[in-house]
Formats: sequence, C-alpha cells, structure tokens
Amino acid sequence: MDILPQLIVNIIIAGAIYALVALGFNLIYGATKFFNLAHGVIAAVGGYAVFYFAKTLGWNVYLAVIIGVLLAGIAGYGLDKFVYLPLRKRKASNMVLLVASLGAFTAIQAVIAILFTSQFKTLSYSVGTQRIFEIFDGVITQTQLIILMSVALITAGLILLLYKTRFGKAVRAMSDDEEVAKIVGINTNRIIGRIFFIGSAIAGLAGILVGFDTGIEPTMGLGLLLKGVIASIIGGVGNIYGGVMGAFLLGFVENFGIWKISGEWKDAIAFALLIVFLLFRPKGIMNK
Amino acid sequence: MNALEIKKLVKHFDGVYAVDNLSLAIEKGKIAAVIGPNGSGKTTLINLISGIVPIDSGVVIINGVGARAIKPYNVPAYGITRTFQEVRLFNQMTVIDNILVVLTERNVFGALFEKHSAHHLKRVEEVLIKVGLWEKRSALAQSLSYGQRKLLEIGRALAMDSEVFLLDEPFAGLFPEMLKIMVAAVKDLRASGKTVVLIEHNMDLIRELADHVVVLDSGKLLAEGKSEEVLSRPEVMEAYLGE
Amino acid sequence: MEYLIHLAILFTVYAMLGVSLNLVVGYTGLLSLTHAAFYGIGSYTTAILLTQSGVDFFPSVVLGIILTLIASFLIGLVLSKFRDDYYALGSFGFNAIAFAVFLNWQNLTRGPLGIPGISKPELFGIDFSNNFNFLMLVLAFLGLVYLASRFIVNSSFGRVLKSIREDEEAIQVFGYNTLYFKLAVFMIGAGMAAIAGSFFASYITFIDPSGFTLMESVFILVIIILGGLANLRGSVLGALFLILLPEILRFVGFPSSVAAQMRQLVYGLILILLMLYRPQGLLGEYKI
Amino acid sequence: MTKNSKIVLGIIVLVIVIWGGYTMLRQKAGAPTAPATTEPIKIGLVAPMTGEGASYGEAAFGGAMLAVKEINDAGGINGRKVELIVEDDRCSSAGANAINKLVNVDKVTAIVGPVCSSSAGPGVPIAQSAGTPVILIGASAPDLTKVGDYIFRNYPSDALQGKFAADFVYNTLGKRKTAVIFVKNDWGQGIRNVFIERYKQLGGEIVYDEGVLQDATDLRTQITKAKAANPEVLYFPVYPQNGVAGLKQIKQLGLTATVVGGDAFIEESILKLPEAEGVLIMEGKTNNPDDFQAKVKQVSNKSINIITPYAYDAVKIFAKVIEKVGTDQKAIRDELARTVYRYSIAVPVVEFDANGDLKVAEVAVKVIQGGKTVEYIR
Repeated sequence: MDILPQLIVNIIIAGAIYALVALGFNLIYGATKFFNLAHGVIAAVGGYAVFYFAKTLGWNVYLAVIIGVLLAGIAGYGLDKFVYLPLRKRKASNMVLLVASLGAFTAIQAVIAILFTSQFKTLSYSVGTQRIFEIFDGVITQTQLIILMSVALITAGLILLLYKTRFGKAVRAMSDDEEVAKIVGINTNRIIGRIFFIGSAIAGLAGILVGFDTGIEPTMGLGLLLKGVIASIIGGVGNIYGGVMGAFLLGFVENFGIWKISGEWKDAIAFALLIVFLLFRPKGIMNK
Repeated sequence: MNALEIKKLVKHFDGVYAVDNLSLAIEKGKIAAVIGPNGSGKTTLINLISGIVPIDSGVVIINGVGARAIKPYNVPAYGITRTFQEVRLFNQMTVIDNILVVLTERNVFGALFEKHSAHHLKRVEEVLIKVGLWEKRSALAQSLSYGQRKLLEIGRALAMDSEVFLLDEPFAGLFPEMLKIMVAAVKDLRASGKTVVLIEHNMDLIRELADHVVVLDSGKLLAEGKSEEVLSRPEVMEAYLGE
Repeated sequence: MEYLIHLAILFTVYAMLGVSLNLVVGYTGLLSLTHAAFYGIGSYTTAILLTQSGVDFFPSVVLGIILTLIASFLIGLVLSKFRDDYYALGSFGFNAIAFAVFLNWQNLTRGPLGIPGISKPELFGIDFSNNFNFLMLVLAFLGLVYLASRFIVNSSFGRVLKSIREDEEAIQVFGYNTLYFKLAVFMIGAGMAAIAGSFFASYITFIDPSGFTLMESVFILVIIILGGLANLRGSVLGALFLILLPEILRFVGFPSSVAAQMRQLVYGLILILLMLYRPQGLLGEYKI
Repeated sequence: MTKNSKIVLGIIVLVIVIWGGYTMLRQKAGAPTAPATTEPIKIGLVAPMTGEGASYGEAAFGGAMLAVKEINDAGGINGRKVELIVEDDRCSSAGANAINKLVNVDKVTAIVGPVCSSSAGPGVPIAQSAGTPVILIGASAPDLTKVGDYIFRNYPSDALQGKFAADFVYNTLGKRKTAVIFVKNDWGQGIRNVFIERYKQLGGEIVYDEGVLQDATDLRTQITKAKAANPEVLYFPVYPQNGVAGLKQIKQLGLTATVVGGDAFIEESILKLPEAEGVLIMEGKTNNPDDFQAKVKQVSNKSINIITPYAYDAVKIFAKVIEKVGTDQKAIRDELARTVYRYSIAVPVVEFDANGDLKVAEVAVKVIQGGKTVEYIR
C-alpha cells in the first residue's frame, strides 16, 4: 500500500489546524508586535464554551458554536483591556508583554481546569455518523473539511478586511508605524482592542473545531499555541498569507519527519524547523 | 596626511542608493563638517565607516590602512570613535559606568579578572569634569536630561582617546550653556591634533568650527573644500536650503 | 524537620538555577528559556555515571559541567544571532529538543522510565545520605555559585554584560566583540545549572524527562523575574518564595482537589501583577 | 569585598543556626508522644491534582474520598475518624515534596498513591526510610515495589498487563503480525517493552512500533504508517486523550486491524466514543461497577476512571488493617504483608507477594460495547 496520498492529506489537515491558530496570532502580532502567548488558552476557552452550552446545557450546537466564538473574542478583548492596554500605556517592552501573556496563559488554564476538571472531552460523540470523503486514496472527514474551508474563508475574510475597509487601512497603517498612525488621528488602542477581539474569536473557532475533530482538555492551549507560533514565524510573522503558508509547511515537515524518523520526535522536529528558519530566514517565507 | 580616506564607497538599501560611489579625503588634525539635506546619506556614511552597516563596495582607508569589510568591534582598533544621532547610552547603568565600560579590557578573560587601575578612574573623572557631569556620576544615565545625555555620550567618546572622531549631530537640541561645553570639547580635540568629522545643520556653527566642508546630496558628493569657499557657492546653498 | 530540610535542599537547588539564569537574563538581557536543558544535562550525567559506572559523585559533577559547556557553546552560538523575543523563542526550541533527546535516547537515559536508584555522595568520610549533611553540602555549593556570580557581575566583564543588555550595537563600536561575552556568560550560567542538576539527581535519587520540560524553564524564569532581574539576592529570594509558596498552600487548606489548580492560578496572577506594577521584580534593578 | 564577606558570614551564621536548631529538634522528636485516642487517623493521598495527569488525580481523589466518607459514617476506625490529606505531585518529582510533607509534617499513618511512576520514583524512598506504609494505586513501573518492604501496590504492575496482552494476541487471537503505538511515558513504555519482548519470544512479528507524545492528538501519520505495515492487530496502550483522537483517526483512515488497548482506556471519554466500539481492552481485571461509580459521583463530581476503585480499596485496606493492629506503622506493615482482603472493588482479592505486589492479579480481556466494557467472549 502506498502511504503517500494519505500522508499528503494528513499534512493538509494538520496544516489547516495550525493555520487557524496562526491566523489569529499573526493578526494580533501585526498590530501589537508582541508574542501573545495567551492566544493558545483562548482556543481552549472557545472549546470549553461549546462544551458547556451544547453538552451541559444541551443547547443547539450551532448556537453554542457562535457563543463560543464570541466568548473567546470577548476573553481576548478583556485581556487586552485589562492587562495589555495598561502595559502599553506605560510603554512596557515586548518582553514585559510576553511575560504578562504567559501569566494570563497559566491563570486562565487553571480557571478552566477548576471549572471543568482536567478530563479529556470530545465535543462530538456522534462522529461515527460523520461522512468521510476520499480524495486520491486519502481520506478526510467532514469536520476536517470544515476546518480546511474555515481556513480559506477566514484568510479571504481577513484579506478583505485588511485591504478593502477603512478599519483595515487603519490597521495596516498602524502595523507599519504606530506613532505615525497616532499622529494622523487613528485611535490605536481602540483598533488594537478590536483586533484582539477578532484574532481571539478565530482562536476560539480553532479550539472548537479541534474539539470536534479530536477533543478538548485544559492543557490543549500550549500545543496549539506553540505550533501556531512556529507556523507564524516560519511563514512571516504578522503576515496573513505567511501564517497560512507557514502552517502548511510546518505540517509538511512534521509529518514527513515522523514518516521518516519517528513520532516521538515530532515536537523536536517542529522546533528544529523553527530554529533553522530563525537562523537563515528570520523574517519567514513571505516577509522580506 | 589624510586621517580618513574613502574610495568609491557604495551602499544601497532595496535598490535605493544611500551612498553612491563616494570618494573623500579628510586631513589629519582638522574638523570636517558633512552637510546635506535629510536623507542625503550623512548618517549612512558614518554607519559605514564604523561598521554598523556593511559596505557594498569601495574601500575605507584609516590612517593609511585600507579596509573593505569593517566589523564594528574592530573600529576602535582603526582609531575611530563615534557618537549617535539619537543618543545611545547604557540607560540602566550609572554615569560613571557608562564611561568606565569603554575603558576596560576587550578580551573576555581580561575583563573578568581586571582590577580598575587608578589610571582608568582618573581618566573617567577628567572626562566627566570636562563635560560637567562629575556631580552626576552616580546617577543612572536614563535619569539625565537630554542635554546631559548628549554630553555624556561625547564624554564616552572622548574617553576613548582615538585619532578620528565621528560625531553625528553633536550640537542638535543643546541649550547655550551645554552648547558651549560641546563646542569647547570639539575645539580641544582639534587642538590636540585629533581629526573630527561631524554632521551638522547649523551654518553658524559650521563657519565657526569647520576647516573642511563636505556636501552630500542623494548619496553623491555635491561639493567639497575649505568651508568658507564651499559655503559661498550658490548651488550648495540652493541644495541645502531647498530641502 | 526532615520536611524542612527537604524543602531547604530544593530551595538551594533552585536558588542556584535562579542565580545562574539571572546572569544571562538579568545582567545580559538574553531572555533564555533553555535553562532546564542544561539542568537536565547535569542531572542525567550524574545519574547515568552513578548508576551505570563506578564513577563517584564529584567527578560526575565535573563531567556534567564539561558536557553542559559543550552543549551551551553550540546552543549559545546559534542563539547569539537572535534578539529579544526571537531569542526567547529560539531558546524555547532548544529546550524542546533537549527534552526530546532525554525522552527518546533510551539506551542512555532509559527514556520515560527514568533512572532510579541514584546514590548520594560520600566525601572525607562524611556520609551525605544524611539529608542534613547533604543540605550543608548544597548550601556550600550555592555559596560558591553565588560568590562566583557576584564576582562576575562586579567585574569589568559584568559591566560589559550590562552594556550589552542596554545597547549591544553601541558597545560594539567601542571595540567589544559581544559574541564572546554573550557566549561566555551563557556557558557560565549553563555550567552552574549543571551543578544544580547533579545535586538534584543525587538528592532525589530518581530522575525522568518530566523534570526538564519547557515549563521547568518557565518556572526558573518566574523565579528570577519575581525576585528581581539583575539582582542575585533577588533570585535567591525568588527561589525561596516560589518553593515555599506551594508548600504553604498545602497547609492553608483549600478544598483539596482545587488547591493545586489554585496554585497555578496564583502563579499566573503573580506574573501579570508583577508586569503591571513592578516589572523589575521584588528586588530588581533592571526592567526588561 | 565587604559585601562578599558579609554574605559569607551570613551563610555561616545560617548554617550554624540551622544545624543547632536541627540537633535540638531531633532530640525532642525522639520523645514519644502518646496521641489522644480521639484524634483522627491521618491517611495521605498523593496524586496529580494539576498538570497533564490531573484527571487521574481527580479520579483517585473521588475514590479515596468515598472510602473515607463510608468509614467515618460508620463511626470511624475504633472510634477514630479518618482524615484524608491530599497532596499534589503533578506526576513529577514534586512527589518527593508531597510524600516528605505527609511523612514529616502531617505524620500520616499511611499513604495512598502516587498514581504516576515519575512521582513515585523519587517519592517512595522517603516513605520507606521513614517507615510509613504505602499502597501505590497507579504507579505501575515494576521496580517501584522493590524499593523496600513498606511499599505495596494493589494495582497490577506493567509487567503483567503487557505480558498477558502478548499471550492473548498470540495464543487466543492467534495473530502473528502486530503493530504497536504506545504513549511515550513511564506507563506506556513499560507495557510496550514487556509486550514486545514476550510477543517476539512467542514467535510473533512486530511490524511497526512507535511512541506518541503524551499530549499528542494528531496520530494520523503514525496510523498511516502502521496501516502500511499491514498488521493483524494494533496494540495501542495510550492515554485517553491520545486514544480518543487516535481511535477516531484509526476509523477514518480505515485501519481494520483489531485494536487492543490498555487499562487507561477505561474512562468515560473513551467508552462513550462510537469509534471505540469493539476495541479490546487488557486490564489488570479492574472492576469499576456502575453503582460504585454512582456513589463516587455523590462525593466528587470530577473525573472517574480506572484509578478510582484502586484509591478506594487502598484506603479501605488500610482502615481494616489499622482496625486490627492500631496505628503502629511497623505493625501495619507486617499485617499488610500477610493480609488477605476480599472486599475490594477493583480486584477480587488483595494479597501481597514478597515484593509487595499483588500475588494474584488476573488480567481480563474486555471489549467496549455500547459505552461500557463487557467480558470478551471469543
């Protein structure tokens, strides 16, 4: 049996999940220029919100998904409002923001574990009936197709948002030079707040979809975050296309790596890729 | 004899020539002013000579020694010291440490086991008194006023006792009192036979100080020569004031 | 009392880790998150030599330091190309790779099974399997590490390190090849971490890869940020506080099943609040 | 230099003070203090209450709590209540802190746990040297009980499960080609080593053998590789988080080999998974009946899994022994070594061998059917 076709599909699925995380992460990085480590745990917030509303309260799943996405967005917005914004006002360095986001990560993860226990949970117990599609000898499930389509839609949506709206213009002006943007009258803090909302909502969606595909646990954020960050950096941090490209490249290298070496080395392979990029192409594939 | 000579120096950023086939010679023991509109390549020139920015092509000859690739940490070995346009001090260190740090061993093990000789401390004291910061010696550099920071930076350069000093806008934004100290410091350098290359916008100061003037525009040499002669040329004034 | 001695030994080990990391992070401004890797190399060297060959404890410490110096030389060489948050990420990557090696190089490390039965040293007829004697021994070594660090930061070398932290380019044009300085301090810090690792392995008698994860590096970083950057006493204080805090929480009597998550929550909040109100840490002299 | 000498002086003073205090306290500690008979009997529980293994800690907590509640509701042990002191070990070397505190500060009579070998490794030597009896409830690394005579385990060691699985696959199922995907931690690695050694010894062929990280949920490529090796059986000792994802992916990728899991699969998230239907489970015959689980749920509404009944049993066994011989730890140890306990939930009978491991531990083969495990019948 030839495993190559399935391997390629596996790469696409893994890449799509990383891309979902990287998209929001990159958006936020583009506007704020710091590594928001709390991004990973926001994904868990989305997943657990759906778990609570759909499983515990028994609401309609679609409604729960919408609430989950919104809640994740609000959580991100709140973090910005109460932690990052005061720090920015104090002209704190990126490192301070990084460490603060690490604190937020740890704290929120603990809260989730207190509320929901640490047990691994899957959002869909009914995936048995899920349809499976075949593409050239490789199989992909409905959820995974939805993930893939979400990546495409969100990428397109973000491009539209950034290049076709006034809001997007302001965001780009700010990404280029925050000081200049302020001078021309852009309320940068309000824009960053909204960016946090959007980016975090995307992260929430990532958490929810991962929850449907495999499952959720309070510690899920770290793995997602690290892969998302690596994808962003090798793709070109702050660059929307770059994050997506990086995600698929990471999926490719990881899966080829564990095909040729062994699954135990997966994380090491991912980080080795990161270091290689930092050394030889620190700005990523897409950025000059 | 020329203290500093550059030949056919080229540097471009993303296709834009910041320094374009520039050749210059600066005589030892003189003050040379580099002028030109913003973006004419003045700071890039200093960055190239001090190795902060790698050279695309061309040669820099310092005290008769030619170099194509200059590493920043080799610059003092060529006898060059510089200051920065936007003052770059070691902010969270004391005033005295800001100067002491440039006087010590360059070698890791040497630095580790060095004991400060009275000689070093005496030198720091001399310099700090000269720039009027001796009283402030225990303050953190970040707590100084803008003018004091500029003076501390020039003090740090003076402590190096180099042959050639590259000063990037040393007088900009100084109040008269501090300006006086700064002008005196620069004149002292010339008096002790050092060479000074400075970037400056203030014409009165240039007339007062400079022996030699270099005019740059878009990375190219527009004019060069004795200051009174160059500054009286109409095309120079036009290029300069037309910015 | 045995319990207090136990905690004192752990505190001493972490104080060593904190002091050594502070040389790198606090004094030189390199946000290294790979300290647990060096700690691990020291631990594993001692553990393997003590259980599998007849080598004594002290020679094993020396060998651990040598191996760590080699590893830190190579890692430091790569990391010296990076700055700030990229440095943090790159170093994070090396910790992940080191963890993968501990986990997967089974012929050497026994992988996830860990190495049991590590013995305690004996010297000049003093038997250090008595915990109290052992404590005195580690304390003595902490003293040595502390004095060495003190000597380093007060030397001209230390002054150059601080200037690298403040403005690396500016100190370069004064003739310092900063690469050598950064490498030197990185290796010194790593070597000290290896000493801490050897003592830890010997004391705890059992090590496995789970002690040298990314989160362990983060924990050491939290120690020095809390205690204060560029302040050696701060690192000792930070270690004392963070080792004692969870133990004190054991006595406070939260509802048992929540207490541990509460502790994580407290860590997270400490980080956020410190960054908001005292980014240089309790005794710190330097703000990141 | 003055600062340095101050510090040296400070360290010396500190050393002297600690040393002095220590010797004084040690002398005091020697004096026997007769405990008032109404004082509660303290039993420690060491389990991961945070970190990746937290669901096991919660599960152990529920079981132990239920046992304590039942004992106390029935009037305690000889009139003395039981107090459970829970310590977190994060499945890490913090187990040494936890056990140290229980032994030296709380002065517990006995310890239940740890659940993880990575915590028990550094932890149990402390209990052994202090002479505090321990019943391990999940830490299954074979070497642990060999640390000393105070260390017991009511949970079958890894050796048993892996060996039994190999025999079962080779003899009962009659399959000769097996792929192994295991979780890369002490538990998974231990089982895998024993399995492969035994299976090869029997004459079987291992066509694929790879570990996955404990937090891995994308096992597609490993499964794809395993499938390409055409195994008849997939031996799959992984944790629930790997299992939920992995079992789904096995179905999706169309790997049709018989899946044989480890006892970690006995957990709600796996059992309720449609893809888990028909998966075989090797378990050191753990009973975890529904009515028992329902009772646990009344005490703690957190995770319940395979560890829960072991934690329950361990507390109950200690209670019975203490009832008989009192709180003298040496007596407890001696009594444990010869006790035969027939009321346990998890295993039919608890009787320890010379190592302190279960003398008779049956391994059962179960199959997941309709959200539950049922006896496997060929």
